[in-house]
Amino acid sequence: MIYDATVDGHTVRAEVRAGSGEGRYTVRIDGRPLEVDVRAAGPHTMSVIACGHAHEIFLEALEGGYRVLLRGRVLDVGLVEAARGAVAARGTAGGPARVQAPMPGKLVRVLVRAGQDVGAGQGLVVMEAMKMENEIRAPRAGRVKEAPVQEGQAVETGALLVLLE
Amino acid sequence: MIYDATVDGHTVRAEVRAGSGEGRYTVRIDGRPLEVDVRAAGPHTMSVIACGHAHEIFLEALEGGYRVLLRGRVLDVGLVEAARGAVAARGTAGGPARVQAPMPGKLVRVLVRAGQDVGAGQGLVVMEAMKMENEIRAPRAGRVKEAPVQEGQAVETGALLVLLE
Amino acid sequence: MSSFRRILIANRGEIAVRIARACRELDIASLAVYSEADRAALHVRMADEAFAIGPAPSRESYLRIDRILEVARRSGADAVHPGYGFLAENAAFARACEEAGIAFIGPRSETIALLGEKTSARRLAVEAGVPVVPGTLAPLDDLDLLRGEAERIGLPIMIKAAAGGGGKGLRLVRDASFLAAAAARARSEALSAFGDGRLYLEKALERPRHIEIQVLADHHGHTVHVFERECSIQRRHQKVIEESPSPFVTPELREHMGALAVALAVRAGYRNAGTLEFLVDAAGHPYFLEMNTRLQVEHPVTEMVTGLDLVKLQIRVAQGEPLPFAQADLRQRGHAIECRVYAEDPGQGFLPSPGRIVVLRAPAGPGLRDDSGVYEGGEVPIHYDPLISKLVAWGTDRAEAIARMRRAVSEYAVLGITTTLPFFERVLRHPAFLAGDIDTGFIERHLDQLRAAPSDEDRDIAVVAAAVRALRDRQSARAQGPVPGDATSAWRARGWRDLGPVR
Amino acid sequence: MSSFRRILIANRGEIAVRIARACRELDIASLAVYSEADRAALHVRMADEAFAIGPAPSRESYLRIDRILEVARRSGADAVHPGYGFLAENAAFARACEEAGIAFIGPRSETIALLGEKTSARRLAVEAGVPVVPGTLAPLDDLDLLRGEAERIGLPIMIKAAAGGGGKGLRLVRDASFLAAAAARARSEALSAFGDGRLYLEKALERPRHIEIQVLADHHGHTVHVFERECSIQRRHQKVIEESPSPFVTPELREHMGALAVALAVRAGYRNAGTLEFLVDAAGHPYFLEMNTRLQVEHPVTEMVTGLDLVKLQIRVAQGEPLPFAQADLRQRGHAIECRVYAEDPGQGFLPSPGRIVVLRAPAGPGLRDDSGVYEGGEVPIHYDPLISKLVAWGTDRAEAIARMRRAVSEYAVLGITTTLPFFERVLRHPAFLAGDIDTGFIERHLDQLRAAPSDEDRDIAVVAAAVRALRDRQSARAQGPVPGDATSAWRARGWRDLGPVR
Repeated sequence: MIYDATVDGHTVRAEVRAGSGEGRYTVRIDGRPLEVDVRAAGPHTMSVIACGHAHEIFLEALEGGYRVLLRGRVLDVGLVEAARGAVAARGTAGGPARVQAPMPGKLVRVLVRAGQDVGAGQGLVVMEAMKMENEIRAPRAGRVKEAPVQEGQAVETGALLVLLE
Repeated sequence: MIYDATVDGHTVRAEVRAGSGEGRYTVRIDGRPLEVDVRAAGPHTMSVIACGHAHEIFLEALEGGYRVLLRGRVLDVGLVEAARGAVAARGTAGGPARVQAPMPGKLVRVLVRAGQDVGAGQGLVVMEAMKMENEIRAPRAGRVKEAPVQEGQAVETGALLVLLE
Repeated sequence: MSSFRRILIANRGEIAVRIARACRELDIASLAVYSEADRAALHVRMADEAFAIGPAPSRESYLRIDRILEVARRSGADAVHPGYGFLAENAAFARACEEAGIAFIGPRSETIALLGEKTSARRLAVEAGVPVVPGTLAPLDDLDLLRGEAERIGLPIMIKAAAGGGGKGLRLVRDASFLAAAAARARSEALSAFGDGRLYLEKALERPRHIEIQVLADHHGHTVHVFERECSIQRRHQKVIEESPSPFVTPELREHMGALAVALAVRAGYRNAGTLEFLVDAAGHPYFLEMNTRLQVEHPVTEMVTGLDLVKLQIRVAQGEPLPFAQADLRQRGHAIECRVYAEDPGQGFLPSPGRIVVLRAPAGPGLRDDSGVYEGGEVPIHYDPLISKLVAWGTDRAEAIARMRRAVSEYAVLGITTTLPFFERVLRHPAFLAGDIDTGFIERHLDQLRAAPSDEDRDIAVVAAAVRALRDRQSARAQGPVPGDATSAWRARGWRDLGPVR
Repeated sequence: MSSFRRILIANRGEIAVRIARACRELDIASLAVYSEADRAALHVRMADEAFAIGPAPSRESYLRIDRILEVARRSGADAVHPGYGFLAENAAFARACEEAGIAFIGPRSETIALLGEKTSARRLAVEAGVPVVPGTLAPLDDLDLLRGEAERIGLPIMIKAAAGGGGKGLRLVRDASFLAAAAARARSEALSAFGDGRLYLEKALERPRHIEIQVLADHHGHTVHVFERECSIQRRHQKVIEESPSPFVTPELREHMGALAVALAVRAGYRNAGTLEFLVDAAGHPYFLEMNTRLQVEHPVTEMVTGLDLVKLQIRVAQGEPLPFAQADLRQRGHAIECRVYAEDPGQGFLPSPGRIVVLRAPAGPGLRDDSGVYEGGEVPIHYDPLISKLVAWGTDRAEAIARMRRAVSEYAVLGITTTLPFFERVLRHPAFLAGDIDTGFIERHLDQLRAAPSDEDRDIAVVAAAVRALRDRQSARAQGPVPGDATSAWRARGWRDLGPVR
């Protein structure tokens, strides 16, 4: 299989093929071959030995990839089957910025309204979750296109709070 | 469902019925009703609250029942659906006694042969497993009917070592 | 002197588990209470008995004095341990226990009231000769008054909740134009957290250290201090790493602060365990901030350096036993560090990250202690504090404790929710932290360095692991016959938010 | 003085994990070796690097000096840590390391040879003025000679392997008619375990205590003892519970035994960590048994009462560093107890119980340490020692340590294999154990009481849990459509041996 793998903003081509012998694989990362010996140690755990180096890895399936835990370091790896075409461009660069609820909670204050100009870092809404009030701030400067939320409203993770243009 | 449940040599009739409300059950043990609130906390873990008393329970499925771990105490519970008839009589009382391999290992010595009389506790075979030699002894006095094993032979758990009559 | 047979634990999470463990070791029955969201929580599993007290929101369960007392009476509890948070510093709850003839494991209700109102605690300190941070000595309920006092004290200034604690209702103001907004936010948070929106002001010190002194007092007139805890590593005014001894505190300062703490506790007629929080400026001058009239979250660091079990001592003192030691018997041995493992995303300003824990593997081996309130497969509810565990490492010296904690963090695996563990991995390597050069602004100041990028090797191995796993999942999906949609549909577990929609 | 960068761990299981953790804390790369049965073992996951060394049987992997040294050379290891068991007391292995210029973390090969042959160790003790158990001072290879010596010494008698250790090749003989059979069995076991069938004899003392002294010696002429460990609770001549301090040892006896241990270590020119085992009779007279020239399984109890990290000290001493303390600096603090969690069935004479671990939940919280070598979902292979973990509890005194250990055992959940945990639950409640009235015959003497029947409430709750689970399994099986056979077929997991065929 060939995947386009995105991790920490870098996208590489990863070609994975089963080798001879239990748990043996060859993974080419942008052409560089890595011979690895992989053993599952439970539904979310694997032991990977690559060139003698031993890695204890925990994995969680995410939509479109995996979260990989490497001895205290967390890396999210997005995978797209290369056969299906190139990786979609990341949405945040130029276009509108969607500010979404990072967790479920209650909106205690909405600080902006449509049409208003905001600076980077300016507070947009205040959410209460887990007994704390958390201010959600603008990721960049821009004009509020939409703020389709109301004070007192309960929102789920990912709910659109403010659309900046 | 009605089960005949055998634990630590005692057999009781256990009738279990779902009650009203999530996790609520009524279990009658030989007619005595117990109202319990049961919540799974993983594939092998449950929390049982019975009359206010909280029990943290770990379970493992065995053939014909479950092993139940109750705060450091292990109880094996055999279950037979009562609809299928009475509990089978326990085999060890009067008839022949099957002495089986309690673990996989190698037989280093066979100490008895067919026809020989043995006393309770007398050594029958010596097995090597996990780097130790372990003597398997007679559960009761009797005559060796069969000893279908040879020195040097590797055996699996449950293999018949000696049949006493 | 009485001997408790049954203790009701009026709390949840890791601290309820901690108290249940102490009860089991003392052969005292532990009685848990739980909200509807917590029926399958670890603290319910670990207790001897458990009783439902209402719906998920704390106001309808863990903050319901009436319901908890009814359970205590009905179940025949001799005593109540309030833990921290919730009703732990609620004088009305302590009074209700006293009136019901059930021992409250903590100070008397009037002591809680006296010290819980932060401005009366400040006045008491002044009377006891304990220096306080310059600020207001009475609560303010009026914005104009507050503005006037702020001008008098001078910026930067801390706005604090008079009924406060735990970083709630607290705001730092550097610029006068933000004063009104910050005060409004603080009041709203304080009202929501404590049902009391009154505020007070303190001068914000430059790069202060937050150092606290643990005290213990019995009912026989003995009060001792059990040394200091350094709590300067904070985010959003809440502690995340604590240690003891403080790398900053000299034997002389330790003795001085200990004496101040004992003086204030004696003046307050304090009983049971309590903690005096101080800010210490760069010159080593301590200023009393407030007294927490309950067990602290970070009590394990003191336990690991002194060998004491503070929860058992709380119970024994509440039973009327005298403290089994004098000040001169107490010794610090080695060094302990605690990392608070929160269900929070440090990459998003420490926003809470509740959800189901898919993987949980705690570290083990020499010199470690993990006080957890969760389990693999369990849920971290949105309704409560996001602290899931306290990880503590002990070493013969600070360097060994840090090395051990690094090892521990590298072993600690949590997936399904986002935690502060990867953040600790980087704090524990930061040169300023290693040098002990820390103050309450540490995290904010070094935040960029604490978000270090992964190495090339880490990226490679992560890609290898993900690709091999994807191949295997695909193969096992095929082996099980046709799958609706495509192979990747099996991956769906929760939102993939960093990358956005990739297909 | 050199600084190791890479240490090869010539072992597996919990001790390999323990050593890897020490390496990680010292920032030294840990290099694991593994047999074919251990590719997915915990010690491989926890190491920085890992190398295959052969098939499952230890003779073809963990005992292969040539292969292990080849890996050490090829991977650039500076040093080898042998752990305990396998090659840890193999003088040829230590010599091969020395010759390859790779530091062996332990004493010199000639010291291992001198002390490893148990009769030469006994002669050395006699020379050093250390009392030994009456018996033979030379190995015996002839049954007639052995019979004659046994008559001279008098029954009861212990037959021991001259090359022995770990309870292997050891038999107690009370009746002369069993002497020949016991000697034959001991020789066969010794040959299989050590490749050396020579035996020696020791008078069996009446109700002796097994007490050992830990020593540490650097390369600069400093030798200290690190107090005693009480190891009297044994089954099949192998320790299962150890503690420190010993409830039997007075300060005078401690000092006396410590001085004897140091005298013998100095006479042997001992380097690194070692342990002198003594039998102590009811009158308090110690008799030297043997010296173990390596880390002991039970080293954590010493670590918990002294605060030392013995594995790190072993590494530091091997690097040429002087011991960082003198005898007078060492102190015991509180009390520690270790329970060895074995994959064994106490109900069947402690027979090994290998297999897949289905559930593993280790205890946590204050005062505990779990040094485990396994994980949930992992396999305990038939090929090696059945020790899966060492659980250690610390308390301010023996009573608190025992209470904590009881709490810990009640939290420890292992299913899939049978372990010694339920057995410990009962030992820890036995009045003789609580009173400290223990000797090496404790388990045998009290075995019936250590098999206490479950209470009525336990039986009820077990039936309730099993019945509800069966109902739920049945319902979820139905929900997933028709199942081949009947609903109970899903239960099959492994042999149900206690009940026999029930249907």
